[in-house]
Amino acid sequence: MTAIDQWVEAAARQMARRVGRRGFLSRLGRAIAGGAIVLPLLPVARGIASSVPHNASGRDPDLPGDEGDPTKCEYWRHCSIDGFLCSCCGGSQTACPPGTEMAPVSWIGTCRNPADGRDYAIWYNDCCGRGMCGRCFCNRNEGDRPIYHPYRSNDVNWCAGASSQIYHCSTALIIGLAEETQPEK
Amino acid sequence: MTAIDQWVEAAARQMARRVGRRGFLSRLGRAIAGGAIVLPLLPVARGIASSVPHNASGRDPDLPGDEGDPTKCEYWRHCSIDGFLCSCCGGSQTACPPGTEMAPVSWIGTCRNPADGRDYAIWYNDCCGRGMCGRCFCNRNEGDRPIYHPYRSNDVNWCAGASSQIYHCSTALIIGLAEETQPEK
Amino acid sequence: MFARCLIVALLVVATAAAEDVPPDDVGRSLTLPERTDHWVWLDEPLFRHAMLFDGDSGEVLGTVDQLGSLTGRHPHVSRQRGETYVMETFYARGHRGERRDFITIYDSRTLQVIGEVEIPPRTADVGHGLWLGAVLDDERFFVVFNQEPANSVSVVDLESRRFVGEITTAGCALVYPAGPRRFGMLCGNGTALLVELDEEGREKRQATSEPFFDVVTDPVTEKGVRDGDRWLFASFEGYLHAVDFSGDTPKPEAPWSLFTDAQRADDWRVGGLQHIALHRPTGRLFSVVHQGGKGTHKDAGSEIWVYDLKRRERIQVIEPPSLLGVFLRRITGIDPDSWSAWLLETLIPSPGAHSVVVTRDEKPLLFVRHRETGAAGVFDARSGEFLRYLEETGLGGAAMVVP
Amino acid sequence: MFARCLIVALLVVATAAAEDVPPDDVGRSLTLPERTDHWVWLDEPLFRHAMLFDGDSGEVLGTVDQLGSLTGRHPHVSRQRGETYVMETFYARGHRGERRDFITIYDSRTLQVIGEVEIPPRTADVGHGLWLGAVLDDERFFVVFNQEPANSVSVVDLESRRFVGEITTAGCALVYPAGPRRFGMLCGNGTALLVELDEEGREKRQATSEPFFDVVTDPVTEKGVRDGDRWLFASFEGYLHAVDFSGDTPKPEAPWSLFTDAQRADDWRVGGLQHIALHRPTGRLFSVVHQGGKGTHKDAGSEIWVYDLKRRERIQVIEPPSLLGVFLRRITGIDPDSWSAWLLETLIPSPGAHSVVVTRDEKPLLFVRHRETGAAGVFDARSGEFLRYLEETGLGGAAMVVP
Repeated sequence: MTAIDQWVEAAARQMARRVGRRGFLSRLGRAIAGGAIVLPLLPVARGIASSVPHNASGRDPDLPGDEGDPTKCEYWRHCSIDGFLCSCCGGSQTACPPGTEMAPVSWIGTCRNPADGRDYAIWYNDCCGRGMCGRCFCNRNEGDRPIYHPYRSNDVNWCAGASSQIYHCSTALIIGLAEETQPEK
Repeated sequence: MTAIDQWVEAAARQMARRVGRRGFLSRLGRAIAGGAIVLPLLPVARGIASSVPHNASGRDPDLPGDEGDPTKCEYWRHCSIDGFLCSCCGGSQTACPPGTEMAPVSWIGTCRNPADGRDYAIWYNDCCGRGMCGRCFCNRNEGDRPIYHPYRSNDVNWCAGASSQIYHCSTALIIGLAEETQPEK
Repeated sequence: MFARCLIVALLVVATAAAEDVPPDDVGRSLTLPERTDHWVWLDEPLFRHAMLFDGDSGEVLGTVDQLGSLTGRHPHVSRQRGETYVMETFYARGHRGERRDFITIYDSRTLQVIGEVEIPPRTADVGHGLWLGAVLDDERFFVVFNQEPANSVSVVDLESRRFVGEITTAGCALVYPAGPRRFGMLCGNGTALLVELDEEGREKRQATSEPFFDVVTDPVTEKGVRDGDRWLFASFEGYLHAVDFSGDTPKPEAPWSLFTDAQRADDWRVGGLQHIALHRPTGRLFSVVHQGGKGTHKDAGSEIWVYDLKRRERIQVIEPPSLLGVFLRRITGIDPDSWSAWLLETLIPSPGAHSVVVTRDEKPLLFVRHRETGAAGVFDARSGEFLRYLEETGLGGAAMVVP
Repeated sequence: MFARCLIVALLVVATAAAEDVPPDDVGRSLTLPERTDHWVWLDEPLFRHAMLFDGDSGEVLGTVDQLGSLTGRHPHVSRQRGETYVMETFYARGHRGERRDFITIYDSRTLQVIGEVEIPPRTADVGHGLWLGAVLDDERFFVVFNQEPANSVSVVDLESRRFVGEITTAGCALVYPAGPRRFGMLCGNGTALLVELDEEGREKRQATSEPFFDVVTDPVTEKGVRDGDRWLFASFEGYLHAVDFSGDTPKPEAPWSLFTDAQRADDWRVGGLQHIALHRPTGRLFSVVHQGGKGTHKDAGSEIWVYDLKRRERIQVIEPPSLLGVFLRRITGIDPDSWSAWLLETLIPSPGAHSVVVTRDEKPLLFVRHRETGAAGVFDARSGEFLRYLEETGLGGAAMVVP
């Protein structure tokens, strides 16, 4: 088992603790019974979100090198995004705007970071519970697949699992290094 | 009493019959108790509307002379309108689009008909119960007054009295000849 | 105080003499005219409605609302029942609170809401809005694709107007009607699924095809078109697949290439949104194409290529008009005959088109649409002659439905 | 099956070494930064929300929804309670079914919904969205203007978060806060009304002023600005009225002309939407003006005239930037530095502006906005220097609120 496997498992356990065993198992059970591809579950329970201080620029000061501007569609992490950039909506590329909730499931892209030349796996978690932000619309489809392959599909409203499935904007979180290179670059 | 007075009174009576004495009187009573300016009540009861065959052009073939094009903002009856023209939304200048309901109250304008050179009193009845039509937006304010003078105010959502107060588009009905001339022409 | 009402009337209205324009009747709502073959519903996600246009006149005939989802879930039509259906999602507090999903039933002639059927609150919400629901062939059952993210299908009996039940569909998505009691789906392992219903609308059986495409290297797009018992799907790399759903299991046919080697070398590629359309009487396939690399499968097309399905060859090329020009002209309110309008339409490069649909009759119209502006145009589908714009289609949207 | 999830992860993710970019935390939502004096809420009726912009950076800080009405009912703020209020209307089926109205209560720092108060379902719905609701001075009571079409006012106790009651207000409209327990209204007979509440928020007394304007020949617009105990209203013909609401009855003051005879002869006229703004510390009034005839009182202004209220004279003229150019540039996605962008901004005539607001601090910003596009710009309110655009404000809307 790799570190990320352990992390995913730990995340699932953590989530189970938060929403209570019954709720978690019933959701997981439904997914399994449905025979659907089970989606990566993030350690965020329904309606529970941490609030963090605002970082006006939307930029992450911890990132090495020149990452570029996360309010631009061309920003490297956006290689498979489809929606409004949370960086332009009062959030950042990694956090939801005030009052919105990050959904616990998402689709995945693989994008190359120009700052270190490496390929990263990106989770495009949607922020939910408020109407469309309407700013910085960005649609890039490198690696995007049709919705029968959902965890690679940016056309899906990925607010499933949030308390409201109304879509507001999309983030772009780093999961870790990717084994495959950015497709269709 | 003029003919139009009799008509207004008859209209009110007809409406009272349709919605039932209690409903009508309670609404009227509320308006009177509120001391508000009582608005002209059209002979249309809540939720009751007649459906008529579609007339594709939106033009009224009975009108004398060259009335112009009711899908244009410049059309003479629109001199005090503010909204989407029902003629562009599947209705006409005198009828609501399919599935929408004409509100029983409205604001009033006075516009000069170029076909006969006379000034007519116009009721701008809103069609309601479906979201904004979004076509042929037209805002002309000849004779428009602030909302404390409501029956001359085109800024008000005039869907009061309809089963849903969601605004779709606006019509422009002839009430009769006006004694005053078109203001601010 | 009621007298005041009369005074108000007195102030502005005098008696109408016989020769004047007579007072208008109040409280009238129109019904739709007789259906023609040239109607089209256009989704508008910002206004949250779909508008019915007459392709011959370019005029709007009516509107149905569609709330609660990312983008439009376009209307579905039962000609036999004279009804139009919209899948809707409502929250108790607008964008918050309890979610409830419904099939809203409209009278197709009056566009009045005449009924509703509550369904499980998991109706799929997908940007392109295509094949998320369908009326099955004898128009008794309506099927709804659910994604929560687990996939399933809800079945509604249109006759009794009630929810029948939910069918779990293993890793498969979308609903492609294929008979009175059957529909197809596409699956994440490169297969197609056939679902058969019994007379009550309950699951009778499911059957899976052999894998016929590779989800990673060359997936088929979800934007299929129906050809009788068969469904046609184009792959990202430009191969046309067909799946026959008439038998016990779905039967994929060998794909053929929509591009020659030379065209492929020049980077020609299918793509857009509703990017293929089929006119069955003439066996013509319309395909939105552009030049671009991998990952551009949702970009607008610069051309529409017309294929003879029998001969498997391209027989015509249609160029979409500048849909951005007409969009900008309308929203800026610039006179169409003005110098500014001409400059605008000339200056702004044509953005191409994302979607095509074609009417089913013998004198078919081809509708083309641009996703980011919602702007649309109409062609004679036989000659390829541009006929007119559909003006003021809204501010966005790509899906179109011929009712 | 859960193992499949791990496999999915395995396929795409390898172990992260120490020197790589670390994984991001998930599930985070930001809170707003410390409030500055240069924030502004902009209504957007098509997206049905209001967005909070920072006038210094031009960036968006957050959004609140606003559903169910013709145009925005902008947010109202209690600084003391740290709460933001939005009047909302919901229907059981989107645009149909039972109507319910609420004051939705947001935490001003997190923009989370923290409460709601149901009010009678008659909240006024008026295109301009201004003064339909107000927080009274000590921030205990919120008042809502109702129009059904009979006028009344609903009172909400913000401390106990409950609806107190409804006050009938004879032929008078809008709510202009004028103290902890009092507000003004404008009436259809050319008077002003003062409504006083008791400590529980119930009606204590009403008092009507002498008539001070003619509703037909020269009405005042509803777009008043507050100057302490007084409210300033401009009339259609360009006279500035003031009404003092501090006494037992509202006291209108003699109006003065915003135009010289020569300017009036040249057809200069006030108008737009939120067409006047007051900076109290410097006693400067900003007024959107244009040249036009009667009936143009809602047209965009080509200039903003700045008055010294004490001296009652014009001291400055500010010209709004071409708000249509920036709007078109953003929706067409044209590079701001490109030749096309330059041509676009140059070619399209400036549409002027409908609205102005000014911040309350010593280094005030002036925000200007164009109704049909929603586009907005920022000026230094003292020098009149243009500072920046607020980009992507939406697709329409004119109302602005300094929280």
